This record gives sequence, structure tokens and C-alpha cells, in this order.
Amino acid sequence: MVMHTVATALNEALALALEDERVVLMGEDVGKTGGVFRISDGLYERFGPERVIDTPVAESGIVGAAFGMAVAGLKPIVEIQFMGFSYPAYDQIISHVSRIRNRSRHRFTAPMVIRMPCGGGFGAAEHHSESTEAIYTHVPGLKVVIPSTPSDAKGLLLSAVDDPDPVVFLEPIRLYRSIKEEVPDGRHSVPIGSARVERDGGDVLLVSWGAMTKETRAAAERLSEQGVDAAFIDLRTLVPLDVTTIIDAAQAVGRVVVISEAPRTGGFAAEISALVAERALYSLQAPVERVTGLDTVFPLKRAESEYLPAVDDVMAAAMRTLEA
Amino acid sequence: MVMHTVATALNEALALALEDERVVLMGEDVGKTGGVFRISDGLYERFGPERVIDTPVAESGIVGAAFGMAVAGLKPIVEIQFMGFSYPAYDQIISHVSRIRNRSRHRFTAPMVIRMPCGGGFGAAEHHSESTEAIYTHVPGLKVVIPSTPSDAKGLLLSAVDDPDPVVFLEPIRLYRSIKEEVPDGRHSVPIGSARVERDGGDVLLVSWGAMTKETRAAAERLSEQGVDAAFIDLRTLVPLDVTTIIDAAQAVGRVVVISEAPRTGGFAAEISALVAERALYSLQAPVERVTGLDTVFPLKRAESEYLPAVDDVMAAAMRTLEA
Amino acid sequence: MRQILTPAGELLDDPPCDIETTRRLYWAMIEARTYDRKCTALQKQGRLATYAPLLGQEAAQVGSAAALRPDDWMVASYRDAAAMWMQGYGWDLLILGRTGDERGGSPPSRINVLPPSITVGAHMLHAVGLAWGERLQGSDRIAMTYFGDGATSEGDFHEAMNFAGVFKTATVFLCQNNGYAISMPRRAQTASETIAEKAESYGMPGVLVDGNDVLAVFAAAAEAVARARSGDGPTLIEAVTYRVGPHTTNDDPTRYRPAEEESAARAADPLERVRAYLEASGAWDAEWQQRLEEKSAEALERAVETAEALEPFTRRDIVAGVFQQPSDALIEQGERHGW
Amino acid sequence: MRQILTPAGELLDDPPCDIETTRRLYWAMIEARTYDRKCTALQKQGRLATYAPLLGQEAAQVGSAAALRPDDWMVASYRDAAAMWMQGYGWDLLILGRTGDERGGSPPSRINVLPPSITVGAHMLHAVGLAWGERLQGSDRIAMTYFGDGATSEGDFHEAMNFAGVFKTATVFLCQNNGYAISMPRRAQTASETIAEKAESYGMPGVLVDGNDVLAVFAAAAEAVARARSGDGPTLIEAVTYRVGPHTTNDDPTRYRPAEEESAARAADPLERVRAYLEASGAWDAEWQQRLEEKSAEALERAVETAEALEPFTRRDIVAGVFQQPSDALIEQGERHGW
Ligand SMILES: Cc1ncc(C[n+]2csc(CCOP(=O)(O)OP(=O)(O)O)c2C)c(N)n1
Ligand SMILES: Cc1ncc(C[n+]2csc(CCOP(=O)(O)OP(=O)(O)O)c2C)c(N)n1
Ligand SMILES: [Mg+2]
Ligand SMILES: [Mg+2]
Repeated sequence: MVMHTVATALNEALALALEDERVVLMGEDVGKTGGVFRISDGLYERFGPERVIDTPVAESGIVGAAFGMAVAGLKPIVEIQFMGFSYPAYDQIISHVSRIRNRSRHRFTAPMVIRMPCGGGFGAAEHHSESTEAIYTHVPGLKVVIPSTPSDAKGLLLSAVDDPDPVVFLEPIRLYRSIKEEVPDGRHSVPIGSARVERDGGDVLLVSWGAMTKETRAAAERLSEQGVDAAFIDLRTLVPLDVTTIIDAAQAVGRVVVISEAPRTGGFAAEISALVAERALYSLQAPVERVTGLDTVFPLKRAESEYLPAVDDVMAAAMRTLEA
Repeated sequence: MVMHTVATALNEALALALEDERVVLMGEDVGKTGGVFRISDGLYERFGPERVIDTPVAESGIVGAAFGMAVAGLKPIVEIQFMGFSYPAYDQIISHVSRIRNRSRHRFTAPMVIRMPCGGGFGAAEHHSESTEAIYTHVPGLKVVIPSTPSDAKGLLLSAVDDPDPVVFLEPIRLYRSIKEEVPDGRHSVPIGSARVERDGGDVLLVSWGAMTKETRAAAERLSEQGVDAAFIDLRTLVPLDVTTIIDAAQAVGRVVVISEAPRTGGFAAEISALVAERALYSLQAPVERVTGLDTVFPLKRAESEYLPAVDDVMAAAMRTLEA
Repeated sequence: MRQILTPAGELLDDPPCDIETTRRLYWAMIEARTYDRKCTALQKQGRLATYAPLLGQEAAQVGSAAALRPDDWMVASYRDAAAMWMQGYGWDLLILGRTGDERGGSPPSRINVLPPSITVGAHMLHAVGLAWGERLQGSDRIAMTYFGDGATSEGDFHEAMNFAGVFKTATVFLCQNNGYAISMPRRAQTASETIAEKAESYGMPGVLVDGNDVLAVFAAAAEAVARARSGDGPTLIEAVTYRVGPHTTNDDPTRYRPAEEESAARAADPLERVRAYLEASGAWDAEWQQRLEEKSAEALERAVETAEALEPFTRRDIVAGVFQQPSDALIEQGERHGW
Repeated sequence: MRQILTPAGELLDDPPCDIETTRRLYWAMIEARTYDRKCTALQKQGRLATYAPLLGQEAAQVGSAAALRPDDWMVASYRDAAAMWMQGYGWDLLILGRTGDERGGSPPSRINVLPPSITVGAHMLHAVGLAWGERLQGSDRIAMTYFGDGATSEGDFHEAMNFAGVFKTATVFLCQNNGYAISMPRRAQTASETIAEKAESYGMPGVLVDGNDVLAVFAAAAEAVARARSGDGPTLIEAVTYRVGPHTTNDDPTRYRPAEEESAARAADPLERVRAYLEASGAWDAEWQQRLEEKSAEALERAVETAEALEPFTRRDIVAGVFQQPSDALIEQGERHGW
């Protein structure tokens, strides 16, 4: 066990993955500079320019070419520099990467990982703070993974590379270097499709993923100081969703708050809220609360805290479910 | 009043809109051929090639150039040949069309209409049967409209052209020529943001939009034959959503079925289901039912009826809410 | 514009292959035409979904595909059935796909031909990645991709050409300039003189060839394939041809092009050119022609039977195609009759 | 490569403007450099968000923008503050934007300059549409768009160039080839010799110009602008320059380029070249230089004050930017403190 941040855990996972000759890593500035977040630091030197590939600035090109490589038998890991720059590649992802298995009835497949740093809260320029997981979770044929701890980051990335299907792998920028924990050595893997129950509790269930786990965790702690016993599930995988874990907990607790950084309307939080109410209606003691970003463009540095859900917002929502 | 199909009503609305010199219509094959669905039939001849513009096959180019025109003071109406070909333009839509108002604090705006034929059920090739409204409804700054009757098609298209903000205008292909009704003459307009209560009823509330209104209507009729009094709301506008109409009805009826052609996970039906349960929890007599497409690629001709929700599916869901 | 056979079938240059090979190319063109006629007829009877005729483009497709090794990759589009068939994709599967059945997209494992691309533009990048991926695995397989004049307007054409140029992938870009993107004539699509010249922007050779001359196409493709295979990088070939039929069976070309243009193109038939050449070489007679036509008609008849005999495609099948292992939720969706 | 002033400031060709104008260009370049230094310093102090230095690109931006009419459109990117300022976009707004404030994107109504594009590639199409829209409204305004060498790899570059070529829009494409797209050197981005030559693919002229020579850039831009305004269509200009600083204040160029390359570029300073020319023409002295520097420093000081004095940007403001009339639900979101 070594202490890792999410960033170094991802770096280690990439290095382990690249030991398989079929794996290549490609994207803008992933090679010589090690990526704008240095997630691939040292890998270009270690595995060479044929395996760690600096590409031109062309997201559709990157994903489309990687798709061809995957069909030819490689396992490409693509880095899109920021989630907000994945949109030029959206057609390749939705029309081809996610569909070739179905289109060819398993004859051709595209096992590849599309990594995207996501989320806001670090004072970035426009387009650098996106949380548009909902445009990927709605696409049949894609798995969508979003770790929030160093261990999960490593274990899920290794699972994503091993997965026979394409995985959109979201990396919350705000968490890259904000948490450290011990991470199992070697080929530690975390299964795709299982949520992590971080905390048990009988009064209210908090469900979140990605960077918002930070605020959620803090809220759970502060609630506990106030005598409220909050359970907390970090989804980790959005597709395929661990419905059983969520619904069992919702039925047991009866009060649910879903926390997400994305704009409210049609965000993945809506899916969770809908599922909970559809499957646990008779256990619900209060309406499900959604604590989300605004239905606005993510604001620039000066006002981003006005957009992002805060610990207080999570607590207030939890209290509303208790008062209902 | 003249009898119109959705197709001819849209054609008339386009002709009326083009009477304003600031309006241009552009897209692939919209001119000389009048569009693959003939929605712009005759307009090239009437308004000329400068106003009804045949473009190269380049969706990002079409939307990006139209965006520039809109900023320069025109009111472009763009036709994307099929919704499944809107993805190459997704970056232009999400990163620029929807955001220029915010980015420039109202100094520059992009009032434009992006028309897309959508939905399946006519035996088309892959990519021609998409119902991905959820990737647009989640984008702040876009309005999303989807008429299902000739009158609404005309009235909403005229409102969309008049709107100061960009509108994604979805045209259910299956309905283009399947219904006829009398449509008010001239500049008849239907406000964006208001749902249409097609039918009142006290036993169960059916909520749908687009092509699924056809199955929903049929289900309401057959339920009524069986003594079940179904209310039916056609949303018509998805963003901004007419929350009041939906929630008032849900509270009054207490049983709700949402019907949508899109894949289930993260579809717009999830937003409706979530909203209803969040705002009308204490009135609900049964879990909200979602009747949707499968979480799969839309199948080809031979099997598409296996994917599409049928009248029976809607009825069965309604009965489940009644038996709960 | 490179030409070897004049429209009258006279040789202008050394042919790239012997007479026996030319006879095989001619046979393939007859198969292609038979397939095209069959599909057009089946579509009229409602037995196929929309169909995009390849009539007039037989030489461009047959001549280029003939340059490939059997294990090379092909990434083609909805109008390229003849090229795909040349590379081993059976008529039965091609027809099955056109009936609207996913199983038409699944060729046997030794056939490295992707199911036809319906989107315009995106698939060229796949051919870049395939060739690149083969090289990284130490193989000398190349990838040939087929697309139309209209597809060159898409951003993905640019990104594919640029990646191929930068990474020197073994990709042959075969553009069939058939004069139209649905209703848009070639001149209205781009302001360059030719499509071939666009290759220069990407540091690769561009070759302009008479796409109705099967020998010229074969020669150009063979050179490009050899170049790619030897590691010298990609080539763009513009094969100038004509879409004699409508864009698809839904289309009405009289709305946007003069009837004379169509009849002129019909007269410049790519098959007739080869026939005349073979006849002049003493390698064609009416009897052989009849045998070829009968053989092709039979082959197509069998293909239709095979395609139509398949058991229905079920909800369970739909669900089974999404992932290698469908999730529980997905299996549930496949098993429920209605929600 | 077109050049009018040698790096030593000697005239190779007729200058496109008189000495007085050249003095004004020189002053603008000093303003630009002062702005750049100021922003780099402010960023270090945490008063700006990430900043993308324009150091070394002053001539390319000032020379090209000088060719515009005040009401022409400009669509530029994150590194083009000098060009935008030339066209009337105030330093205060540019700095305000860099502090991370949406109000920096809102120039006064007579200024037809879009807020800087952060995405690479997409904005070139906007300049095509703007010029097209102006023409359809009977105006002879043209649109100039600024982008980097890296941006030419994006599909949207291709679509923009192609649309401009086909529809002959009055668009000037001004590519600042500064040698890098973050860490990717120009050679690794595309296999063509130059970027300028890519113009041919779109049926438009491509001009290669020394981007560190303000007079050559001005001359090339003035011709392209005149051509566009007279209805003769678009031009692509490649201004070859060098990004002397890091990509942004987050970047560390030592990871991917030799220090000598940077110092060589620093030595070939685009300002020094004009200074030497002006001095040789008797139009420069140290005292004037000092006055320019002081004036610029003051202007920038005031701009910073203006930007920083603004009241906070609130949740209500965020919500108010989405639509002309926010929906009730949106207003509610703006007014709630927390959910
Ligand atoms: C991305 C995308 N946009 C639009 C279409 C609709 N469409 C189908 S074929 C076609 C024209 C293509 O022309 P070309 O590339 O010349 O090929 P051809 O049909 O002539 O063989 C269009 C616009 C599509 N299939 N995909
Ligand atoms: C669509 C998109 N992809 C990636 C990025 C990240 N990015 C910002 S600048 C840049 C390099 C651009 O290089 P170039 O066009 O040469 O402009 P320069 O920065 O050198 O001025 C990249 C990759 C982006 N902003 N937008
Ligand atoms: Mg064509
Ligand atoms: Mg650059």
C-alpha cells in the first residue's frame, strides 16, 4: 500500500495498463508534457511515442482513430483534455463507439476507455468546468464511470481497460490532488457497476458521485454532529447503475437526497430521483430532494461558488426531508 | 382554416416566416428538392437561393455558420436532415449557440431555430430513428419544442422563429403525414412553454410528447372504453417545461404514466417522473410509471416494433397504477 | 485524369493486368449490376428498406477493391456493396442488412470489412485507426475506405486525412465522386477544382482517375495499396464517376438535375467499355455474357432466399447487442413483454 | 514568405503605410506588450485566472487588425487580446474577462468583436456566418477570424474554409502559426509544408507572411480585407510567429522545447524590428519610447482598477444570462439561497 492522490493513482493505473502491449494512450499533450494535469507523467519516456501518442488538436479524430485501433485489436485509452472538449467527438462516441457491437452483432467491438477530466470549482475558463455526464449516461452501449477516491480511481481505471465494452471514464478535476489515501499495490481492481456505501445511517440517505462526494461527505459529518445519522452512497459507476444498492438503502432509510454538480433539468440526478420514487415509493417519508447545479452555464471564477452546491445546501435538503 | 398535415403546416409556417427578410432557411437539400421530407417544398422557387440555401454536407458548418448569421442580425432556420445527424453539430450547439447570450451578457444573441426530424417507426436505416431530446433538454440556454399536431406544428414553429433565444425544434417523422386537422390561417402562434391538456380525466394521467402522443391518445381512448378515465397532457415544449400544468394534474389525479420513445435511462421521462414524485408525492396513489424505449440502439426495420412502446404497453402501465 | 480504357474500350496505356484478370473484373461488375437491379426490384416490392443504388459506379468499386489482399480492412458506405462483396462480404448479408436486420452487419470472422457506414464522414477515421492499429501490432494489413464527394465536406474527412498524413497510416482514401451529394452537385460542395488536389494539404499524393474505367481504377488503387503496404503512407484517389440512379429509392432526381445528364451517363456505361475491350481482345462472346448473367442472377436469387429465411429478430436479440454482458436491468427489459 | 522589414529593421519592399501610421502600429505593439506583462504579473498574484500570454505575437495581431474598418467583425481566441483591443475591445474588459467574470464578454454596442473563443476551432465558422449575414443584409462589413496553427487540425477549420470558399463569404482567416499547439510543434500537427497552402483546397488564396513583421502583416491583411470587401471572397493568411511565453500560466514549456529555441525567438523581437526602422527613419527616440511606455502603463493601471472595482457577480446575474426572459423555474433558482 502506498499513499496516493487520485492523480498519482491514475498515473499508476495507466502505467500498469500499458504493460499490456495492446494498450495505447493517446490525446492532446498526453506525451511529452504528461498531460495538462500530469496524469500521464513519465509514461511517454517509459513506453515511447508509439504507445503514448501526442495527437493533433482534433477530438473527433482522436476518438475516431482510437475506435479503429480498438476494432483492430488494441485497447486504446483516449484522453480528452477537458470534458467540455468532448463535444466535437460526440458523434464518434454516440454513433460509432457505442454502437459497433450492436451493428455487427458482436463481430466487431470497440473496447476503449475515454478519459475526461470533469467538473468545476478551480476557477477555470469557460468550457473547462463541465459536468455533462447525462449526455453519456443516456447512450446505450457506453459504460460511464466516475471515481472519487484514489483507490477507486486506480481500481476502476484498470477495470475500464479490461472491460470488453467502451467506457467513458470521468475524472473530477477538483479531486485530483485534494485527497490522499492508501491504495492497494499492483493490479487492484474495482468492479464496474457497483456503488460504494461509504457510510451507513438510518435518518437520511445521501447519494452522490464525482466531486460532489466531497461536499456530501462533509455534510454527512456535520449532520452527525447535529445528531442526524446520514447514510452516504458514492455511485462510482453511473452506467450500469447499481440499482439494488440504491433502492435497498432508500427503502431502509425512507429519506433521500441526491447531490450532483450538473445543471438540474435532465441531469443524472433526475434518473436517481425517478428510480427511487418509482421503486421505493411506499417507503418514502419525504419527497426526494435534488441538490444540483443551476440550469445555467457554469460560471467563471468570480461566481462559481454561487453555482456549486455547498455543504450547507446538502444539509438544508437533508433537514427538509426530516421535517417533511 | 385549411386542412393540414404536420408536413404541410410546417411548410406553411416556413413560408410565413420567410416573409420576414431576416429569415433564411438552410440545410442539406432543403432548396431544390424541398428537403428529404419535402417540408420546404416550393420555398426555394419562391424565395430564391440566397434565402433558401442548399449547403454542403457538414452539420457543424451549417449550425456554426447559421450562428454567425444570427449574431449578425438574421434569424436562420436550420434543417438538420435527421436528428441522428445533429451530433456532428453538437459542439456548436452546446458550446456556442446556447451560450453566446450568457458569454456576452446579452450583447450578442443567436436567435435561431434548429429543426430536426426525429423518432422512429418508419423502417429507416440506422441513425434515422433517434429520440435523443435528452441531450438538448439538459443544455442551459436552449429551448426544446416538439409539436405533435398540425396546429401546434405551425403555431410553435412561428413562435420559435420569433423567439429571442435558440430553439431546437423536433419534428416527429412518424407524424408528418399521419394526421390531418384544420389549422388556423395566417400567423397563428402557439406559445412556447405551455403544455396542451388534450383530455381531462380523473383516474390516471398520461404524459407524453412527440410521436408517442399517437399511442398515448389511442390508449386513453381504449382505457375509456374499459371505464378508465384517463387525462392526457401533450407537453409540446420540453424546455421551458410547463411544470404547473403537469404538477396540478398529477396532484389532482394521483396516478401518472409518462410515455416516451427514447431509451429509458436518463431520458426526459426521468425528469418528468422525478418532478412529479418530488412535487406531488403526497398525492401519489401509485408509483409513477415510465413507458419508454429500451436502453438499446433503435433497431432496424424488421424489429422496430419490438422496441417502440405500444398502445398495450401504455394501457398496461396505466392499469398497474390503478391496481397499486 | 488517369485513363487506360477509353469509353469506346480502346487501350491508351499498358493495362495493369492480364486478360484473364480483366475477365474476372468484368464478371464482378456484372454481379454488381445484378445485385443493384435485384435490390431496386425488391425495394419496389416492399421487401427491402430504402436502397441506395450503385448503378454506374461498378468500375470504381470493383477496380479499387480488386487491389486489396483478402485480409485487408475495408470501411465503406451505404452505396458500396460491390466493393464490400469483392472483399468477401456476401450478397446475402448485404441484402439482409437492406431488409432492415442487424445481422446483416456481421460478416464471418475472416472478413475484415466493417458493416456499411450510414453516417457520412465519420467512417474515414476508422480506416485510419485500423491501419494504425495493424501497424502497432506488427501487421502489414492496410485499410481502404470508400466515401463520396459529399463526404469530403465533413470535418471528419479533414481530421482523417490529417491524421493519416501525420501518422503515415497505411490508409487508401477512395473517393467516388459520383457528381452529387443527394441534390448537391459537386461544384456546389467545394470550390476546389478537384477533390484529388485536396491531398496536398495533408502531405499525401492525390490521384485523379476515370472512375468508369475499371483498369485505370485498378492501376491507381494497386499503386496506392503497394505504397501503403510498404510503409510510405496514405493516398487519396478521386474516382470520377456518376450516380446514374436516384440517391436512394426515396429520391427523385428530376427535381435537381437535367434528364440529358443522366442519359449521357447511362450511355457511358462502365461495363460496356470493358466488354468492348474484351471483345476486341477476343475474350468476350455473347454466350459467355449470357452465362455470367445467369450465374449472377442465380447467386442473387440464393442470397435473397438466405436473407429472407432467417428467423425473426427479437426483443431479446436487440437487448443482447448492447454490451458483451447485458446488465440485469437490460436483461429485464428484453424479457418483459411491454413495460 | 512575404517580408517587408528584415529582423534588423531594413526595408525590403515598399511599406504599406506612412511613417506616422507605423508609429501608431509601434505604439499599439507597446500597449500590447504592456498588457501582456501586466496580466502575467496579475496572474502570479492570483488576481487573474489562467492567462495565455501573447508575447512575441504583437506584430501579427496589431498588423492584421490595423487593416479593419471599425465596424468590421472580429472573432478571435483567448490569445488575441491585442487584435481585439485594436478593434475597440477595451483593456478593462479584457482584464475583467481574465479575472473570471462574464461581464468581460460584453463590449459596447458599436464594437463588433465577439468575446474571445476558448474552444479551439469552432469560432472560425462564426466568422463565416457573420460575413454571410452581413452580405445578406446588404452591408459590406467583413469578418476577420484569428486562430492558431493547432486550430487548423480541427474539423471545424475545414468546414469553415469550405463554406467560405463555396459561398464566397467576406471572411479573412488569420492563422497565427506560433509554432506550437500547447506542446505539439507545428510539424507534428500536419504533414503539409505550410498552413497557407491549405487554402488551395478551398479555392481561395493563401498567403504566407512573416508574422513578426508588422508591415508585412498589415500589407497582407489590407489586401485580403479589400478583396473580401469587394466581394471577391475569403483569404487565408498564415502569419509565422512564435509563442515566446508558455501556452498559459499553467504550462511549463521546458518539458517539450529547447531553451535555445525560446531565446532565439526572444532575440527576434517584433517590436525591436519596427523600432530600428523608425529610428533609421528619424521617427524614434528614447524619450518618445519612454512616454509610450508610461502612457501604456497608466492605461493598463486604470483598466485593472476599472475591472476590479466591479460589484460581485451574483447568483441572480448567473441566472439572468441564460435567456432573454428567464423561466419561472430559473428565476426561482436564482433567488433561492441553496436548494
Ligand atoms: C452525418 C450525416 N449527415 C447527413 C446524412 C444524410 N445523407 C445521406 S447520404 C448524403 C449525401 C452523401 O453524398 P456523397 O458523400 O457524395 O455520397 P453518395 O450518396 O453520392 O454516394 C447525405 C447528406 C448522413 N447520412 N450523415
Ligand atoms: C476543442 C478544444 N480542444 C482542446 C482545447 C485545449 N486547448 C486549448 S489551447 C490548445 C492549443 C491550441 O493551439 P493553437 O491553435 O496553435 O493556438 P495557440 O494556443 O498556440 O495560440 C488546446 C489543445 C480547447 N480549448 N478546445
Ligand atoms: Mg456523391
Ligand atoms: Mg499555436
